Amino acid sequence: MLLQLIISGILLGGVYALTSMGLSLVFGVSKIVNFAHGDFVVIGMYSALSIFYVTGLVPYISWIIVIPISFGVGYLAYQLMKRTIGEDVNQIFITIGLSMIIQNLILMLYKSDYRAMKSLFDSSIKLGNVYISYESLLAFGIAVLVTIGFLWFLNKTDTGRAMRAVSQDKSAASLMGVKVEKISVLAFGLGISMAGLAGCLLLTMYAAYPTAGGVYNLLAWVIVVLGGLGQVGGALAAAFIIGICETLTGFYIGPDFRQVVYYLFFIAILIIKPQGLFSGIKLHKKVKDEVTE
Amino acid sequence: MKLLNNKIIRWAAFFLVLIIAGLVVDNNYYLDILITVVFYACMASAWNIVGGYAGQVSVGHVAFLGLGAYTSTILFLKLNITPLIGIFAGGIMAMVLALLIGFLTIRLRGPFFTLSTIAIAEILLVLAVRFHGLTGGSEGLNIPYRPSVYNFVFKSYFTYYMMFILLMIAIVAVISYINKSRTGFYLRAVREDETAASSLGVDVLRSKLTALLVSAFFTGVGGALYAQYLLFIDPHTVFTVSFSTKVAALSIVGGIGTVIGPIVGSFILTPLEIFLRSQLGGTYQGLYLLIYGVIMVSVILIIPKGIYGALSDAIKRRRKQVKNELSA
Amino acid sequence: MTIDKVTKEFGGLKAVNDVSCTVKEGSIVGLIGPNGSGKTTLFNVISGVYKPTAGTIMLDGKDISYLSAHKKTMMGMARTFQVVKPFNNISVLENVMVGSYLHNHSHHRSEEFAKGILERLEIDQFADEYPKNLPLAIKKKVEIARALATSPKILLLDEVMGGLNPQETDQVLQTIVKLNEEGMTIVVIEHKMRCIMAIAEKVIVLDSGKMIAMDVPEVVAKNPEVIKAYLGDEYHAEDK
Amino acid sequence: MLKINNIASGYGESQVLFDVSLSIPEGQIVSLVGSNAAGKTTLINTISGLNRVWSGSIEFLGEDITKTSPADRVELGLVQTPEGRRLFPDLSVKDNLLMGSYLKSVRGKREKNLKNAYDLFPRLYERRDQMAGSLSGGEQQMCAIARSLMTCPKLLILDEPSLGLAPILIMQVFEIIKDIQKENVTILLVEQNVQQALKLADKGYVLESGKVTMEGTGEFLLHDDGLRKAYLGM
Repeated sequence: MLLQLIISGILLGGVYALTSMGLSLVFGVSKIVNFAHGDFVVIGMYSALSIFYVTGLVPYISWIIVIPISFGVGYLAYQLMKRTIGEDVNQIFITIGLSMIIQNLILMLYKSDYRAMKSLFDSSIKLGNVYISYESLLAFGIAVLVTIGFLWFLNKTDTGRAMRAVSQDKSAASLMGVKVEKISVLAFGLGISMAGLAGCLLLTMYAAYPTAGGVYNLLAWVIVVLGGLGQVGGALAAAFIIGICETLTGFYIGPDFRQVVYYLFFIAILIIKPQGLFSGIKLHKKVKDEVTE
Repeated sequence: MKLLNNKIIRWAAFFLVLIIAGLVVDNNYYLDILITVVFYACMASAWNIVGGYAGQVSVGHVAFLGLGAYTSTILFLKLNITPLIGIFAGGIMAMVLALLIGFLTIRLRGPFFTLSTIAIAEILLVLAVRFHGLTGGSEGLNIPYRPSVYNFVFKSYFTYYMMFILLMIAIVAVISYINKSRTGFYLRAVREDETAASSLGVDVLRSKLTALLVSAFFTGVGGALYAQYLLFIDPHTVFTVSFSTKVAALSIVGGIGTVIGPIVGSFILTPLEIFLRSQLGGTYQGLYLLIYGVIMVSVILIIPKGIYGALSDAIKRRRKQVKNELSA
Repeated sequence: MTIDKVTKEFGGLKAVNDVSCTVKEGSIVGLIGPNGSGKTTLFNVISGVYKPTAGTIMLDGKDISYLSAHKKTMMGMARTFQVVKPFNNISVLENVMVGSYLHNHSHHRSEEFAKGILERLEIDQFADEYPKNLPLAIKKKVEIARALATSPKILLLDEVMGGLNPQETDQVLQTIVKLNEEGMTIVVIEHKMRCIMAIAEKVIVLDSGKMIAMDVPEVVAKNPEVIKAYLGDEYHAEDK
Repeated sequence: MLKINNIASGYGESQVLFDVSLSIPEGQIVSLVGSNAAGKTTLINTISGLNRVWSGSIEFLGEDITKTSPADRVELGLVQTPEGRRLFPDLSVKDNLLMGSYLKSVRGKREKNLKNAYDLFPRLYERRDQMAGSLSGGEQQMCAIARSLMTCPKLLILDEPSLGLAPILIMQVFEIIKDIQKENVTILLVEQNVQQALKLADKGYVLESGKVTMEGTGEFLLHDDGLRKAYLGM
């Protein structure tokens, strides 16, 4: 049973990794403290749901459509928020406001019911004692594929490299000819796209409901903090830890405690090792260029 | 001194008008609206002490509210201790929680403090559902309707109304006092620039902690009073994070970091909410919170200082202009 | 105040390297050095913004090396910042009152005290203004006033004359001299050599985190190592 | 090549530059010296567009660039190696260099430029996969200069390249600057190391309290007493 849980946890973690990488991008490159990240995940879920209702396309296919939708949503959200860049407190409030808007818009459109996709597959893969559902395997596969693609983009392309450069030093990047604003929007759009994709894939495992954003928001932050801000590798490892943590507590303690355990985990990390488990940037440090001469 | 007197008189007049309004109305439907408005004004003002003055944005304030409500209710139902005491016990329990949160997380930079407050509220929510032996689980707890002073249950809505007015007077008095005191100066300094503040002898952590404690106490007391008024509590009303965001929204819309701002916010938004809910509630679930969100986002983008902040700035500018014209 | 072998490292880089010096009570000491030589870092270590990596700082015979900034202020050390950090959304008077509350617990007394300081620095006419609306010279004075309001025994001034025009500079210079005459010990970081030469009893020169000279101004100005640090090597030699 | 006409500029409300004019002829090394806080960094940040011009104008290759964005100035061939090196610390040395050829117009020459950079600084080739933040001060300076060269600059502004370097490394850096000039790159050198900077320069400017107080050939300035005064207040 333990092995079963760990494997399910890893499969879940793959999808969570997408969410947190998106958040990391938004925070690191666009410098936006996004407290509505989970709601963008939920937008992804409901987009996939709507596509299914209208066209019958399942999430394994519709993610290709969900990504551009999410990118568009991200683009609009960025336009709204860009004026608050550099003001932490206003960013917190504006993203909380946005989260209220998204949650209640969904509530109005879809009511508060839990909506889940029916399983497409009636069997699952059996490996020894371990059962793996096709759903989670497929979702994991897509997540891994996109993650690899994203890492390739970040490391091997000029735009990806520029994103990393902007996250480290905006004005030095502009001295290289980088149009910082453009990169910033692009990173935000991509970050939200990844959240949307994650939502789309999550729909194959969990039901969607309007206020689920709160859970996914905290989840994404927990992973990012756990992994060390801006550390992609760390975030991946953290996502798997959280995924396993969730399946284990869900089974041994009770499903309602799934989140409590990683909230506790989160608070503990913030206190004990604020730079995250896998090093990185300190949580106390201000991201700010001081003008000195 | 003259100015201070002036201010006291102005506040006295304001509360008098509120009380008279309550007496005149004499209709439970409208009294309920008044009570709700005053209750939210209290909660927003209490939140403002830490969110506005100290610049520490908590979105988990509902934890204090819920803890206050549960403490007084459980004390009454299980041990038959009068809510008169329970209300203060609720406030004190909230302070204890604040102390714990403070010690653990107040060093954290803005967004991370905010996240940890959300996490704590969520944890309490789950715990409240889980320990149903004590809390009644998701079904919640009912306070029997047996009006008496000992039970702190009253027939007349006006009595409750007066309770909330008293709470508001207490909060306004404390905030006004803090505002003029050393702590108030220190809090504002901390909000503006922590490094500079500490170089002037301000103990940054202690100042923030003080703000959190005071704020938690009033929120806890408010929660306990609210439970007495509703005669019912359940985890999803008193531990839900959206309550905190609503309270924060009131302060922001009214004017963050001012005494009057949160009150202005509540007097504008709460009736609007009640109206919208009664008009559209059934058909468009969530519309009122949607409007809240839109108002909050627009205020931050258009008038970051909030309605009161923008107004008082305009008045100041006007006065200066007049003064300049006079001297010229 | 005595600084003994103070070192501050940032990720292996020694921003301040083994600096020792004594600041006599009632004196004015100048701290100079090229860009990036570690002056401000040294100030930050002394005033408690950073903790030293090694070494000790003594004030009045007490070890204050690891005290936090606000405790050092309580013990009589105040400072200003190179990039001014006024509290922008409260009035000038209230800015200064944050400082004066340290030793005056009642509102009335700290207000009086703060007003006195504003008058002394001749900025009392700005008492009700918000710093963000004021010119830099006034902001710098507000910052000095705020530090003075904590009734310090030793005052650390980080480039208070930077960005000021000659008249404003002279005003600030006079203020510093006056404060010193009243018995206050003052340490000044300054780029304008003219100012340092005019007021400092002793000058400490930092270069790449190391102290390369400490003496009276006239001697320091002729010190070949100092000239080298400022003008580049060989200058002195070739000049002859 | 670059002409600055009576510009004023500063940070926030504090004016740092007052009516500064200078011109940089093509192919020369021009040194800008002046004591701390004289406004040198402000001046070159204004030239590269990081800082807004309050009044006056900047012309580059005959074109008015007063309002051009920093990124577009790079595209025109006006490149700054900022003070304190400003590398991307968590990017590898190679990635830092590749950032230098971010612009589409120079991407074609990327391989060639990279090879040139490694030829000029063999040390960087050895360390190409290391994070830039882990390099020593001298290596970082080399990396910063190499990164700027990757942009195929026509005018290269070097801000305090000798800052924080050991004397032997300073000599090396100045040698490299000479080499760069031979490649037909015009150089504006901002230095505290007056002696070296003026020796190297075809032309020099002395900036004092935000104003140009002296200009002339490097040789002329080197032997002027006024310069000493500007520096040491004697």
